[in-house]
Amino acid sequence: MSETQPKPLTREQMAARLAQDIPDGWFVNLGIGVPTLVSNYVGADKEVIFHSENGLLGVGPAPDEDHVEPWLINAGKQYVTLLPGASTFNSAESFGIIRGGHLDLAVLGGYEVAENGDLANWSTGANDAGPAVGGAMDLGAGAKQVWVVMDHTTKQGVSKLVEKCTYPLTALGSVTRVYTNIAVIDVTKDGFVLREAAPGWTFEEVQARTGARLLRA
Amino acid sequence: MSETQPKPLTREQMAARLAQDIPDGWFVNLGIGVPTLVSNYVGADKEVIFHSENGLLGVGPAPDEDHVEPWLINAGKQYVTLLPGASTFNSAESFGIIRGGHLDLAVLGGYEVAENGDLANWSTGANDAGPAVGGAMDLGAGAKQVWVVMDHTTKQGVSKLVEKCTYPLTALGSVTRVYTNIAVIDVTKDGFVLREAAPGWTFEEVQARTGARLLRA
Amino acid sequence: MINKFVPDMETALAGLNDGATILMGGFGSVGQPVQLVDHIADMGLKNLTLIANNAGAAFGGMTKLLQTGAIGKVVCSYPRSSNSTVFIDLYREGKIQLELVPQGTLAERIRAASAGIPAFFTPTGAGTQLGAGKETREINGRLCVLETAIHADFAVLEAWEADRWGNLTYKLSGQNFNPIMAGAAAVTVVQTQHVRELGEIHPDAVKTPGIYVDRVIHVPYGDPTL
Amino acid sequence: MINKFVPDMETALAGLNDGATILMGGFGSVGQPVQLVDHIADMGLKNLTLIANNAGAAFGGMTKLLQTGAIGKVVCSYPRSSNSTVFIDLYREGKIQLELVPQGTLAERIRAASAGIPAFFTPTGAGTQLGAGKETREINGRLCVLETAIHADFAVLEAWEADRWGNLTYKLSGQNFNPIMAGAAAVTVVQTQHVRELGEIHPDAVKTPGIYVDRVIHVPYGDPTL
Repeated sequence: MSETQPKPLTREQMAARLAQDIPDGWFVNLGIGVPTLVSNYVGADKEVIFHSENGLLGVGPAPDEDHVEPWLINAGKQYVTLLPGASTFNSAESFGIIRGGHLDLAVLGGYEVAENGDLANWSTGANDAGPAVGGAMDLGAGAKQVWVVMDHTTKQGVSKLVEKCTYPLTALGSVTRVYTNIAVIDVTKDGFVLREAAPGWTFEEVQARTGARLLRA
Repeated sequence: MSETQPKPLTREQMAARLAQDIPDGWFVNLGIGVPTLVSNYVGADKEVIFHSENGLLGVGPAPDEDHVEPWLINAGKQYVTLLPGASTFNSAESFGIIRGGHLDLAVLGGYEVAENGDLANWSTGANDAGPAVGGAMDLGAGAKQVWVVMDHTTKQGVSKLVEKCTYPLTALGSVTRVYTNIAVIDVTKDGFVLREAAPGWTFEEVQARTGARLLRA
Repeated sequence: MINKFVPDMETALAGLNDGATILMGGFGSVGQPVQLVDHIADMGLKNLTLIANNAGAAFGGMTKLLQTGAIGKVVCSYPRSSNSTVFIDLYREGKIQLELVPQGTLAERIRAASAGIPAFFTPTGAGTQLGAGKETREINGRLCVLETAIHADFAVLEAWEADRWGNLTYKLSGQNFNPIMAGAAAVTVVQTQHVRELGEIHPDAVKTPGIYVDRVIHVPYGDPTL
Repeated sequence: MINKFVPDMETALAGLNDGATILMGGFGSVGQPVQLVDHIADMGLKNLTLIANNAGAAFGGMTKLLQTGAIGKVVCSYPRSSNSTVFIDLYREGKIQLELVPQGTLAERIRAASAGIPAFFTPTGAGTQLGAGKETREINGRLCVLETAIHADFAVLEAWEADRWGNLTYKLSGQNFNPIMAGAAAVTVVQTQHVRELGEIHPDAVKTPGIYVDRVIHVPYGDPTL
């Protein structure tokens, strides 16, 4: 990479960029990691309702230390608050909400996204890792929109946007958009379409780091 | 029938006889008609909890006119009360209770009961009658015990206990006991077993009015 | 900002067209969206499919709706009624189709639609006329039939309380089919007895989370009558 | 008279034997039957199958239970934990079997057991390793897998309130898997923070009707810790 290479976005910048695109009034589930940061960047002008798999709708910001409610955690097992209008329910109802297509959006992390929308984000396939899946497969299969937020490449420079996933799949053909540290990419029936490059990045630079054909919007 | 023929039981007597056999602590659903009368005869020494398909557990007696709660009806669309300890729930949960085998007992009316436990109680097969099934098939298939309370024969003297049902079936092999106006009959893997004849009735008299072989207990 | 309250019946039922399938809450007279049904009867629609537990009763505009000829088909468990022969008459005259479904299977098929379960096996109805023609399978020694989810275009429901996010509560036996129908239709419309501010309904008291609800109209008509 | 309260842990868990399958409520530390799990760890049992959302965490006697070697198999969606490596170590050493189930499929399979649904189709997991070997079918254009009900010998749960009929409430995120596990086991045992007189819990506030519950023990241990 040349010295003039523009900087990729930070985790916070990726989350903020994604948050811009969430419309007022959407019901959204945020996965663990960078997706969780998204809630910090939804503007006060929008009412976005966050769902947590363990049975909450209307999740608010983390409490300060003096106002922790010990009976209130999110799916990431962190203390949270509830906004006025929140509701609680059991795990079957919570996943009925997910599986039944009632969530407008699930924001998930990813190991790989394929140009047909396949998602791999739960297992690297290593046998001894102690696998865990949580709600990833349900969210991947159930939400109306699945947006993945992840680095564009691995630390080794290998693209995480691919023609075909090599890691075990989470869900088939469900990803509709990918927010990376260098681009926003739509997943269409024709494949990956560059919706927006990060500031300073060109189509060619993004294509060079993408493991599948990139179309212009 | 001879002049010395003993009287068959009344509807109230049938209901009272059945009520004697309900153990303390059972959860019970009562069908429409004679089954509904059963609740009047469960002794005060027993705590029997009544379920109603429309989403009630812990149904109490009918209210007097001055204490009607208009938002509280049973599956027969009659005003009811709730006992302390009652609960309400939606129709899917209510039938989860039924289908999941959580009711100790369903008491149903019957057109016919076969010696293998098949029940016919929802349709006489007439095409123009405007059929209706309600919760009968779910109750027939779901409760741990299904007791049928009905007259032993039709008004024309035809036995309602049969080798094989001729009316459309409600549920397969689910009836465990039949309370009629002349007998209490268990349905076993060997067929009908006379548990008890009504006062004054003999085994032979009951057998003569039963359309299948009757075994002695 | 989310505000699911609508000002009038026209807005509440906008988009309901000829040929639509409609889920209607209520068991007997309790929890039935009386005024919504009444308005549907006035819309002059044709060839509707009505999915509800009871279809024959004389209350809540149902008789009017049936008499207008708007309903081509009824899916229900118990169309009979002691106080109305309208449905039976139309059925006998061949003017209305009937799909009879065991009540628990009806509830579970509707709940399945809301919960994203396309099909399930149940022992209810296996070996009976109402299971005839359905795929069967013996599971754990019991004969079962395969039943499919019932989706609809509209669900019309009645709640006891609602807030602007669409969170709902119900009163006593007013719950019945209402919570499971919310979310089983493309558009879920609720008439509510009471309007609550956001936060007035405790999170643990919400029976239907607002995510299932599209439109709410305030209809404080009072107590149902048998 | 119905009185589901039991005086001690021995009575609460009587009949729990080697080889049993156990449903355990809770999500993370909240709503987990901490003291019941702790007592099970002391019972010296073998070859248990534990079905729970989380199995790897360090709280609530789970570590002790795993370390005793009582658990032969875990069925769960998320065995990993940031504060415990006990499960992972046992799994890597081949001392414990793992059946990994997507969380929503786990919840629905347990709910199906309680509701008498022996099997259902779901798109979750179709075409993935966790759907491998399962019957598949395309329904409405989507690939689905057939999933079966998960029944167990015992369910151990935590409630916020309970009365002598076994009616239960839960607090906030303490609900999670508890209500759906009640009724999915031959014996359902509940530890409750609070005891209520019959009628103190409003009928509309009951989350788990007592019909699903067999035994209740009062364990007012206070707030959970992360």
